[in-house]
Amino acid sequence: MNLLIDLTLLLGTLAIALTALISRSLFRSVVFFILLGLMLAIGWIRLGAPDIALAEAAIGAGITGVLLLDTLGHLKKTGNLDVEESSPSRKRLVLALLSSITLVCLLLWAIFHQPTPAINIHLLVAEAMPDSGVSHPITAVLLNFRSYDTLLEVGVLVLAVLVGLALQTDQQAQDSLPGLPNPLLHATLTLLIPAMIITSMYLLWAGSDRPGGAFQAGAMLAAAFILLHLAGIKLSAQVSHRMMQFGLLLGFAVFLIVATSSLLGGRPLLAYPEGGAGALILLIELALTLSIGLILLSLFTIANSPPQATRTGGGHGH
Amino acid sequence: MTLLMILQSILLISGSLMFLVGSIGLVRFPDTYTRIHALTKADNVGLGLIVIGLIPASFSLLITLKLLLIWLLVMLASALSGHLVAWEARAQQVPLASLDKESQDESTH
Amino acid sequence: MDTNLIFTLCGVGLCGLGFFGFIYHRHLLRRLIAFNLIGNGTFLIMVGFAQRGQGVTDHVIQALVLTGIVVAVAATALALVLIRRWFHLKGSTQLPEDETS
Amino acid sequence: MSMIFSPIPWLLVIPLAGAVLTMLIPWHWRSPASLLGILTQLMASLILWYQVSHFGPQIYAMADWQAPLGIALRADGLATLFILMSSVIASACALYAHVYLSLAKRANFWPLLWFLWASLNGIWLAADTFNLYVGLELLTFAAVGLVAFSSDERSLEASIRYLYAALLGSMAYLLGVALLYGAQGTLAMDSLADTWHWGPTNQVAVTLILGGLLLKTAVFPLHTWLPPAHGGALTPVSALLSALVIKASFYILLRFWVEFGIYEYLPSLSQLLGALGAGAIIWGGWMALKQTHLKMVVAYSTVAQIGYMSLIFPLLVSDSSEASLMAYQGGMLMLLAHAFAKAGMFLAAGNLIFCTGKPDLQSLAGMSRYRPLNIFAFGLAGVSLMGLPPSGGFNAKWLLLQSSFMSGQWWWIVVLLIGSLLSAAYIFRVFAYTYKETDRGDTFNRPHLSLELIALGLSVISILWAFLSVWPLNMISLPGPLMEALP
Repeated sequence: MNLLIDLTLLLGTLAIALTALISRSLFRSVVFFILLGLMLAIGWIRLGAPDIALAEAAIGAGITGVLLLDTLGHLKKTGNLDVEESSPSRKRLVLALLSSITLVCLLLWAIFHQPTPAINIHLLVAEAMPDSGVSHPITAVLLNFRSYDTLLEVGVLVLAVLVGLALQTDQQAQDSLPGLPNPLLHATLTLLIPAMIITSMYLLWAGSDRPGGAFQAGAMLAAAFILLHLAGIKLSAQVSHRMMQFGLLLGFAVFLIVATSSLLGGRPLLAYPEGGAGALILLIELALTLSIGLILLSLFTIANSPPQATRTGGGHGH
Repeated sequence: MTLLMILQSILLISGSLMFLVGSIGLVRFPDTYTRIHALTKADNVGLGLIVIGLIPASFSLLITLKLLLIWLLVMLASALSGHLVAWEARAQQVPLASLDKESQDESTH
Repeated sequence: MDTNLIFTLCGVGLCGLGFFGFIYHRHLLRRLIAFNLIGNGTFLIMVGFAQRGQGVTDHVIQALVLTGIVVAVAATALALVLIRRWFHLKGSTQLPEDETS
Repeated sequence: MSMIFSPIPWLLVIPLAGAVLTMLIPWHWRSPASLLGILTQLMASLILWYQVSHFGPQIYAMADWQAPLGIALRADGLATLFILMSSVIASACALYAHVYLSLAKRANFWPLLWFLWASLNGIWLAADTFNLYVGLELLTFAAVGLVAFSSDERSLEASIRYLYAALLGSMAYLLGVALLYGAQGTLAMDSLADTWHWGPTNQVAVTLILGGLLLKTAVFPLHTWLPPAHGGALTPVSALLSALVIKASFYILLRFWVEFGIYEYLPSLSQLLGALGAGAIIWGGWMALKQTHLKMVVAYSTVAQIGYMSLIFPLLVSDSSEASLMAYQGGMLMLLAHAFAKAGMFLAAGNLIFCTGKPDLQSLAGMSRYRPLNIFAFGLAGVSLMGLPPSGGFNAKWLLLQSSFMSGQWWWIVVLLIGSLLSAAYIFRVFAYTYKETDRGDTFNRPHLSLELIALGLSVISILWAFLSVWPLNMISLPGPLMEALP
């Protein structure tokens, strides 16, 4: 029975991916790509990874999907959506086919000759869990055992926003989305937004002992922000630019400060003081949730606002 | 116990059927408005049947409440999104499909 | 055939499809979608393959995939910012052909 | 030694904090704060150098979790040398940018630079394959942001090309890491090396990692994204990219190659890499000869120089361990000399372009007379790139030549000689343009003296390696995981 479900998922996923790839209509491609994310979310559950399923549905399908759809809307508005593409040449087709077939064959060969791993890292995780300050192993890995990776990862997110902001030369860029003046939307949002924020906080809190955590909670928060944004309630208009920037950086800054403070206590970077791991992890996660929500919102609004005309005279370089 | 299981199966299967019917409607119906109709009806009823079918699987109050909450939220979301799509379609003056397709084709000739 | 193997194979398929699309297409958005397919495939292989080897649920690799998903969405967003600017400046959805390739 | 006195965490914390701070504080405070950061960064690098050369390599367990559960950082001689190199060059480029960019541009430049710096330091020190992936992505984003920075059409196109190539490269790398993890159950480089066993899985993983990193390093024929990106960016950015950023993926490749003993197991692959390097040397040199824009000449010269560094891979495979060691030293010295020479050359080229106001070679006429100091800087960097004595480039090529003789791989000697001729040709071609006379002398802009001095300083260092090359060679030969894995 389970095998049947798995095989259905396998075939469904591949069929959807193929459609997303070769569909003539770009809109259909994007919709099928979002669908793929949802299928994969079920797949992650089957793989025993509910955390990834949550993240995939919220971030992989949700946020990425919104970003892609929004770009499509932009293309449509500027009349670029159905521009006749110069169809790829035959040479390209042959090259693409050959290289992807080679890749698949190599991977299959590698996968069917898998040796037994010499190191069982899950034993090490189980052994270290009591000292980690949380009881959910994934949160322990993300924010304790391998917190350095997570710190850099948040850096990547901040950096993406930074590049977007740097390209958007005018800070008072007007938003191209007027917002929907729909009364039902606004009425429902008064219900939905609190529910989303509560869910987000629940996910955050749950992360210490079961699936959930800052990233899923942040994505949920971002979804709420984006919904508000689409309804015409712009967060950027409500708070000052500086507050916004502060919020964007809060998570990263708190993480960095906690990391460095352990240095001053004579411990290695990112090491929590004895017994304080749980509280500090929660503190970091709380700040991260807010920042990730704002970062994902900013990634959406930056892509959203029309780029400014190239400013000349900024620097005398070429 | 078996009776309950049969009941459960009926609920789950008919819920799934509702989804199937809704999907067929989504593909086959002629215009935006009727497609929304197919989609939201199937969503709400189909999910409802599945939720009811799942409740006896646990008999836990907490899980029952969670399932009902999911149903409620999905209904809210689907009602809202259905409304928004229709609203936007009206704003963009997407035409209604004529009931009698042939006659319209002839009249335009 | 266990679940881990099936989803590893699913990941291989996604990687293959995505790689094909990434080379074949010239439309920047389509190539971005293809990149995301490769990404999703890679994540499936990461978890499926590792858990197949270990024989148990591997939380370390799952945490890494979470990191990977977040990095992938950041990459997608960054690419979209650049692509949109490119549309805006050039009115084109693809890059000019390389003279060298 | 107590952990608190180790500069390793500070090498990461300072640039990351610098990035956050320079995003938050008002525009006109960003430069002073950054200059302060640069100073502390230089100091931390020097302290690390002192500690490593006196007390041997350091291992730093992040968050107090030992690898393979946690992430370790390693500072061996090679990593320390790279940290010093990137600190000096990044500082020079930062100072240059401080003078070169307007206040508004500078405001956004600083946080990008700090992220770039953090990711570079992170990569030099990393000892964990997944950590390297995150570091590479951070590096890519910062570099793409810096390329797109001038936000005109050309740089935008270059940045998109760069981003797509880099994303594909890192994904291939990640796929390889996934296979390695599945096969061995660990991500830490040291425990991977300990439990390494050559099976199909590892071979495919190595192939993927190799392909991804070659794409990111822009090794011929995967180099097409590099010239527009490096030639189209703002001058200090071009210098950073050519001198440091491409070295990051090369460095990772080298570590994999030696520490996992890939060169022993797959000698034919080494020859293939060498062949690609030879292709890069000849093709890059040839393309540099054909360019009409000054910065494109310099960018294609980078393609060629990457070729020289790739020769290290076949030359490591040798019966005599002396030849291998010489190849390793020659390759690293080449990398070091190139980093300084290329940074100096890009900055000098940027000054010349600023002077004439036009990017093409034709407009360089009169520059030898009008900007002799700057032409001198360009020339010194050129001497090192051509490999004429005395220069770091010459010593490096000499070591590579000797290594080829000793290991009997004479065909690389031919390549080295052709490459030198080609680089001489494209550099003298630039000179020929500058010696032409012109009457537009009074329309030239005048760059700030410090801009010329920075370019000159970097070029002089690339020459100085001729006399000081013992020092970096001793440094990289300090005991460490890489040295122990050498034959």
